[in-house]
Amino acid sequence: MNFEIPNMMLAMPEMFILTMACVILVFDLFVSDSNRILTYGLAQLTLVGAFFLTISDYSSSTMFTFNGTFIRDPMSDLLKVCIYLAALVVFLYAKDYLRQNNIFKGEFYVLGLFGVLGMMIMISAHSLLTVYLGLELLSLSLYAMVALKRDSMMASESAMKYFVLGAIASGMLLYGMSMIYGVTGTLDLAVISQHVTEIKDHIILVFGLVFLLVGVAFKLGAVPFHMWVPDVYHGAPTAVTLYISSAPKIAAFAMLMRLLVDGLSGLHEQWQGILIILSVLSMGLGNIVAIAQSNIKRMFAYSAISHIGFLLLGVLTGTEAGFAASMFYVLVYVLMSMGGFGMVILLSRDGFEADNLSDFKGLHTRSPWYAFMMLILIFSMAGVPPFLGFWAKLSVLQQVVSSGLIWLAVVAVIFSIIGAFYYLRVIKIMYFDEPEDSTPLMCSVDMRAMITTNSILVLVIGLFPGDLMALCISAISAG
Amino acid sequence: MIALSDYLILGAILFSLSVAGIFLNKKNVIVLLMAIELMLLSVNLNFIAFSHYLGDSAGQVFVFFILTVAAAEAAIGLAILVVLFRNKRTINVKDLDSLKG
Amino acid sequence: MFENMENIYLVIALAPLVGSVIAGLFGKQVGRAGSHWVTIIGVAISCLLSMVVFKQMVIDGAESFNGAVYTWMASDGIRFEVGFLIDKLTAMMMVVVTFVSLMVHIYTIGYMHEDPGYQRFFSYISLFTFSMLMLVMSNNFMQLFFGWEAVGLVSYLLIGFWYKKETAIYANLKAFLVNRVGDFGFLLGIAAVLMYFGSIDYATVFANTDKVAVQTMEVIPGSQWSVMTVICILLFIGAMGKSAQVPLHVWLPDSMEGPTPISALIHAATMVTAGIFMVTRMSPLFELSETALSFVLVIGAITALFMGFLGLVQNDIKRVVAYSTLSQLGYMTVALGASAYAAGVFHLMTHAFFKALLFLGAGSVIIAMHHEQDMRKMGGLRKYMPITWITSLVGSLALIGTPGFAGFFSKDSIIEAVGHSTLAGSGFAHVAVLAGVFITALYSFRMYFLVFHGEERMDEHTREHLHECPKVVTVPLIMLAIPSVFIGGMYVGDMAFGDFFGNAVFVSPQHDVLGELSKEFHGAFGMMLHSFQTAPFWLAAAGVFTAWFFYMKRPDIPDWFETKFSAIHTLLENKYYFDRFNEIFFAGGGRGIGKGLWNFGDVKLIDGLIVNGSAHAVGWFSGFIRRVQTGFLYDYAFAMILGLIALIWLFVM
Amino acid sequence: MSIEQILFYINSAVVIFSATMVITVRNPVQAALFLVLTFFACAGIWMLLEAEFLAIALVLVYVGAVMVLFLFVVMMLDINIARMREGFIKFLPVGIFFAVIMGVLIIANVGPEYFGLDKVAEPARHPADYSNTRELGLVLYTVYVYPFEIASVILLVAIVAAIALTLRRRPQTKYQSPEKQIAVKRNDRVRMVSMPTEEKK
Amino acid sequence: MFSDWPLLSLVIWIPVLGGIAVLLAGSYTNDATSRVVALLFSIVTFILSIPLYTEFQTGTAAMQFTEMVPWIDAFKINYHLGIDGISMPLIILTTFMTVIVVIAGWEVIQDRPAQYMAAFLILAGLMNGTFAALDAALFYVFWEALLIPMFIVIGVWGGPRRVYATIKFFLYTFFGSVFMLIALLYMRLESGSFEILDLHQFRMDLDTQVLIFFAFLVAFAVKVPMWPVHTWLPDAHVEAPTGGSVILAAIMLKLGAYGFLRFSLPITPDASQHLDILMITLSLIAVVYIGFVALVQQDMKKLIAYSSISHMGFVTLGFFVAWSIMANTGKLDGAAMAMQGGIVQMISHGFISGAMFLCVGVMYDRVHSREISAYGGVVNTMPKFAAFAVLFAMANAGLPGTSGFVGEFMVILSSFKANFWYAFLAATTLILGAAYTLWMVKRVIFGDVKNDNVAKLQDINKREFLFLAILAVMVLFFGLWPAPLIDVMDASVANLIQHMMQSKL
Repeated sequence: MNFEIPNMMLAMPEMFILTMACVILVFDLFVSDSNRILTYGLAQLTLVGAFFLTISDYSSSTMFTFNGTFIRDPMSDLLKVCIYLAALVVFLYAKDYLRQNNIFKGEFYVLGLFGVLGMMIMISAHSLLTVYLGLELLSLSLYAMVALKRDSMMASESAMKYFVLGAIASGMLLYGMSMIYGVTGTLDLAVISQHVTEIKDHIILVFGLVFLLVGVAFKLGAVPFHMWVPDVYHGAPTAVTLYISSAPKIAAFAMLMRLLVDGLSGLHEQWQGILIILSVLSMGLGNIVAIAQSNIKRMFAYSAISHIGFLLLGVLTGTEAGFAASMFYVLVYVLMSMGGFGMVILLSRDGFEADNLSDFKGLHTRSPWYAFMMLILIFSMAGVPPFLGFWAKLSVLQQVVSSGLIWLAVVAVIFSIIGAFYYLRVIKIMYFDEPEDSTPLMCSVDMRAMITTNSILVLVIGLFPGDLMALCISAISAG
Repeated sequence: MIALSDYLILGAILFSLSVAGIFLNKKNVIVLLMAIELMLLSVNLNFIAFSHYLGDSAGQVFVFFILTVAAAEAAIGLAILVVLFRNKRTINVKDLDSLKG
Repeated sequence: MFENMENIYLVIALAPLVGSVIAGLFGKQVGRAGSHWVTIIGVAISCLLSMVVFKQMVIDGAESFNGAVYTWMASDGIRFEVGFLIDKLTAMMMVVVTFVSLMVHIYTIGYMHEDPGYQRFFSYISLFTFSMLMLVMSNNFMQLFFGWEAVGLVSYLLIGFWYKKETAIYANLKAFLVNRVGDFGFLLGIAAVLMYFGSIDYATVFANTDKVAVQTMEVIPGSQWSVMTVICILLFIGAMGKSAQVPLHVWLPDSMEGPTPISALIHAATMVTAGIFMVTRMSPLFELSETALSFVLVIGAITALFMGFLGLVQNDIKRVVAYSTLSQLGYMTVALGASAYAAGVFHLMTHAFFKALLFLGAGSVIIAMHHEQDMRKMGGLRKYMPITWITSLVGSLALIGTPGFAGFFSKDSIIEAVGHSTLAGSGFAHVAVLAGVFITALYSFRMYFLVFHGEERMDEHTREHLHECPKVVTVPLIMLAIPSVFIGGMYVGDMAFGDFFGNAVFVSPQHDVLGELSKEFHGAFGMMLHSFQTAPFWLAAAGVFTAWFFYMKRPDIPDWFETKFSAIHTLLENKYYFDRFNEIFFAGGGRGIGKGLWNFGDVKLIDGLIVNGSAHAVGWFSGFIRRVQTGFLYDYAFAMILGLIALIWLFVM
Repeated sequence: MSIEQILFYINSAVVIFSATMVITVRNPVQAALFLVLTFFACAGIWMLLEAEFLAIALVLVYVGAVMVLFLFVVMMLDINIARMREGFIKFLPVGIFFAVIMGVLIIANVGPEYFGLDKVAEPARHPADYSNTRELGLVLYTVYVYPFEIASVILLVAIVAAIALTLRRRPQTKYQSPEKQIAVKRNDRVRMVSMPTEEKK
Repeated sequence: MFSDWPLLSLVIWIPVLGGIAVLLAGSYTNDATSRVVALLFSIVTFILSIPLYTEFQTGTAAMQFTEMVPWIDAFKINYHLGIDGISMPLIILTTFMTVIVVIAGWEVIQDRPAQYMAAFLILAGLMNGTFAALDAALFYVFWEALLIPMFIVIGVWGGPRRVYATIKFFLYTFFGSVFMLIALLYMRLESGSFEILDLHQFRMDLDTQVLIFFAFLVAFAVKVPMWPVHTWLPDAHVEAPTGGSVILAAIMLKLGAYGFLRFSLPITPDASQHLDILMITLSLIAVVYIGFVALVQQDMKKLIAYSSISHMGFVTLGFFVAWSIMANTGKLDGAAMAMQGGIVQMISHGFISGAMFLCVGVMYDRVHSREISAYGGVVNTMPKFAAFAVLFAMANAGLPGTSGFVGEFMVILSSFKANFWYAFLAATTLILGAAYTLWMVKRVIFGDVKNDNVAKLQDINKREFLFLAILAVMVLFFGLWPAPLIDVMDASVANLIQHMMQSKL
């Protein structure tokens, strides 16, 4: 293998984030608890900086470097930008919560930024090795973040579960990678892709593929590899749940795309079948079990599972339009999910997690504006037009229908009807029930502005989803 | 003459043992962590075997990184374990059931 | 002055409406006197102009008028118009309606003068007049149906006029519903007309009868029915409802819960005759279906006879008159069935006068008796209220067909006509109408004797206050008594046996019983003379005698009959159990079906099993599946392994 | 049977045996030690596969560092060993059944049918002067510099995470602060309080 | 002067903006101001909708007042609006009823009136959008979106079982519409367009048509509602506040029927023909079965709700009877009348059911009971009200001279041409409709004063008189002269029928 001098410029955002994370790590040591806001500010600046770095060099074509282990294409740039934004919003929402729960520490931001770095690596990975390393970087950061609230029994329990299951999943992923490496003799996804088309007998590849998909499905939280999702969402501090539920989904989607599309598109027929099963199970289980939940974080967890089912619908079509639809879906989902958990954070007060559905009782009476924001988010999640969630569902369904899987579309919509029930229950609790506590919600201005922006975006992009969709399409088709 | 399949079968057995260890172990979290190490070992074995038979060093490089990651993973896993123990005074798998449903 | 007849017709129709609207909506503003004046003036204008029209049509022999007022709607190439067809039949009806209505308006001033709903009442009866005029003046089926339902509405409102009375609001609901059963058939009949004639204008329809007469349709798959028969029977079902023919007669006796003036106006003179009028109007259709005619004949005969029997056992003065009305309507229907349309309409007209008279007379009695209607508490009223007595006697004589009185000519024509009819069922009908004569005389004079003669059975207090009613009551009685006596003799030649109606009524030659009879007709006087040789006269006389004997001479005989033939008596008391049957079978059955469908269909099956059932199933399933999420790590790992195994199994093996 | 095969089978047997023991023994300390044994045997197998560097690394890094860490934690946490493994038996047959199914399924795919000698020939042995370490070293800092850097970040994360999670500043622990000790004034230590004299009753 | 105004956009967005304005007025000023703002916006909307009638070209079936802007290029969805003779009356009905509802809720809603009014304004805009949309996706967006305000209205201002009712309402409707979405997506895929008018021309084989027909059927049948997917309606009506019931009955039900006209019939004519017996059967079941069920209801609103289902049976009967007429008589005479009858019935039912619900609301506001048994002899204390109530009851029973008669009359007349028994069963509504309506009137309005509550009743005030009188005028006007209504739809209906008769196989 000949060595070539890598084009560092392509990895500029990654390097920037890494540098800044280290800077923050050191800087934080010299910051007293009362000035922790500086760490926060620096972390946000880092994200903003990375944002501008990425868009200043927004790629319109596909470029490789680091001997083909690193890819930069429009999809990667778009997803990275979204990840910065998601992380930015997450940090913002998390600030007050962290403070209230005594975990307003530099580590949160350092780990958060390392997580972002991990995601970026996953997104730009073009080798099994970098996929794996990016995934681990992200996962390890997440495990640590979940356990960050050290005195919380639930947090540590969920961290343990997350860790063990995550390790099993990455073990399986690795096993799958080893099989694919064994058959194709390379780790480079482009070469793998080439080999797959040349090899006649796919059975070992499919064997590897199954293991590989287990790992990806775990990361996404698709049934039956979803068991960590409710427990971790529930047990983790809400700020961390917020983090887990947002940007990592984008990264997981990217990983799915890199592995299946960039690497194993020759096995479309097989992975389509697997994804159909995962998708149907996810939509079914997620929507059905969510109904029985009384904890809103758990409910959102199951809701996330069902959304993942929908997300997979687009990918499994194996067409560019399908990928674009899924990409659209995942971005939309992240936006909605952040809003949802943002509301949960908003409702929580010092040391009190407002994560029971009943904590939302009479929100409409207490704070009509927030209730309305939540209403937008919830209806969007349920897929009711004109909110953004509808277009996400529409776009994937359209692709499913286009690829001739009408039965699957029917199954999907039936589950979404079941799903509508528990979303409606949230509305019911907010709007129709009497509040137990009539004090209006108090929160900082930036939080208030962000929540509002978040929800209004769900509405406004819902009214004009064309640009975002076009962006997704162009990102996929240019790559 | 040792066939590639021999190594792979050994890897498979190791993998299955680790899996069995995970879901048959109903007591101790620490054993779970060990089972995970076993699983990674089996993967490593696979990679090295393939690397050898393919005459390609990439597999070994991969193993190198897996070892690194596994070490880091062990560190974090044990750290979480310690946190868990401090909170619950137990690392019994059966006692990790406050989150369910 | 009367050049533009169309405007005259409009005025005739709208004048009562204007009165009604003013009295109804602005009753408070115009006051009690204001409302009776405005309505009476409205109806009086109509009445006068109707007479003018009558004169032009009948006496001057003007061409019949057929024209549209406005297009109600045009759909699918068919124009639905509101318009007038004025011919001799219409003109006659208009006069009858407006005249009786005017009398009733005047009479109401006295009858209702203490009632708090005075203005409302005037508004209603004026509205009724308008509706009835629209009905009779219509030139198409739709407007006919409009009027048909509108008079039903007013009837509903008026029967329930005293809305506090539970019986009244029961009766009005019943009346409306039973009428709706008739309308149900009527509407289907109209639909059939539209389907086969492609129009609902009388003129077009009647012009195309030949084409349709030969057509058949499948109502029950496999059997071809003559279209004309189906249409006629459906239309006649409507007539049965409105004209209270068995078995849709049940509403009429109950309708006596309303104030007496409306019993006279609506439930005796005009509205109930709408069915008769309608069948007459449709004579070009009915003539083409002997089946339908037989049907009409038999239904009419049953009504005429069996409703008469019921009059015998009633003690409520108004109910006796009501059953008498039923019976007389049966006579008219029989006439229609026998194709003696003219005789039927003739009877309609005479009946309108003398029956209104009888009702108003009864009302007068009721006023005097302080709204007591039970004949067993009356008697000897002759002395106290002479005008009422005389006019009632005139009415009764007219009713039983005493030669010379109006009823005689019309009724005798019918009986004769039936006797000459050759249709299936005409034999039965003939016997029935003959027997009916006796019965009619019996119950009429039973009532007469019980009320006006014999011992005074009322209580002291009532007796002391007994006196003749004021002029507003007696004048209409007298005004009605005059035609009750004379109108029969005046018009029998023209109407029953002459060509009074011209083109308005069509009788096919093979059915033309009146035409045959007219050959033997030699003037009204001749007819009277002839009558002494015929059965009806003697039957009537026998009836009067029996009544005198039973109720004046030997009052114990009826009691003896009651105990001896208690079964028959009970049957009659219960009106052949029609009400009971309807109550249980239709009303109860309807509610039962409703409850059943609701409880089992909606609540249990659709909502319970399917809708909430699936919701519960999902909920249960949710609760069940969530238990898979045990919280134990090894179970989670196990699930992952199972998933892995399953995927390998499915996709690799 | 060649010496390689003998070594392979012996090592394999040890690997399987010790791995089984890892997951079945009661005592986590024993389990950890069996894991060490597994690693050693595995390292032997890797030697057979000419991955000397990794074999050494496995022993050094894993046995030397990671396993010690494990033992350290096991000892530190003071786990009640007596209650180990109850409940292990209950679903054992089911568990074993699925574990076996799993193994069979995997072996069916990696067995001789696809990876036998007839499919994949054994490569020629490298000459004696071949350095596995050198070969890895050559690519590690060039071709794989990017993953290498990522790995470094992962380790950094592990450090940060481990510290963040386990480092406790115990509030009740008393630390000395020499500079404060030196700077202390008399008035900081002693406070003169004037009190009224108590009157006798 | 209006011809170059974007009238349709205005009648959609002015109320929506009005809703927002009312919300703002509610939070920054007092309730009284917000009511006035709401009334103002509703009236402005109504006034803006009038030119749709006055400037409407009656002779043509072409879409008028069209507006077309590309909306979402990525999905090829256009913001395409336009109306024909079928949708135009419905839009005016919507704007009209919104004014009524705002007036009706004036003093009655004391709890957060601004939000209440806003919900109805937004609802009105969305409903107008649904009727005016010429792009299927746009239609769907409006169609679904309007569930939200209604959901809130029933849930917040509803009765004791409002949660059950509103969730049932939402899920039922949602259930129906998602299948339509799939059908639309499929056709979008095959035809390459979401334009409704393009879909009208799109050819499909019979099996596909049948599947698509069923997908549409579920959506529209739920909304209409047709038996057996009607059970959400009684619950929703009973629990909804008066305004909610009015809008639900007057307009939302019409959306389903409108869907049949805009989608099912022209897009899948062969399937419609194939399955017309099914549709007729369901319609007749609705008329008869539901008529019986209505008879035994103890709750006035439930009774009216069932009566609505029964009346809507005429609408669907009128729409689907054309092929039977064709088969029976060999001619199309009557098909147009049936369809026009259905549409007239829609409009008329909008007025009448709205009025009936308002009447119940008037009584409910005073006594706080909807049970028939809680009343008796209302006429004694509320004579003016009783007059209106009886008028609307008569209209509900289909009395000639009221608008309730026209549609039923036309449908019965034309269904007779298809089959005697269709007309026979449909005509049973003459009896059943009168029975359940007037029996209720008898028990509630007539009779002696039954209890203290009734004795204490106050007759309607000026505000109540105003909206009841307006509705009474409308009911009588269209009963006495339906021609203006029918003239505007003539060309569109003829065109639709012609479309239905062309096989798309």
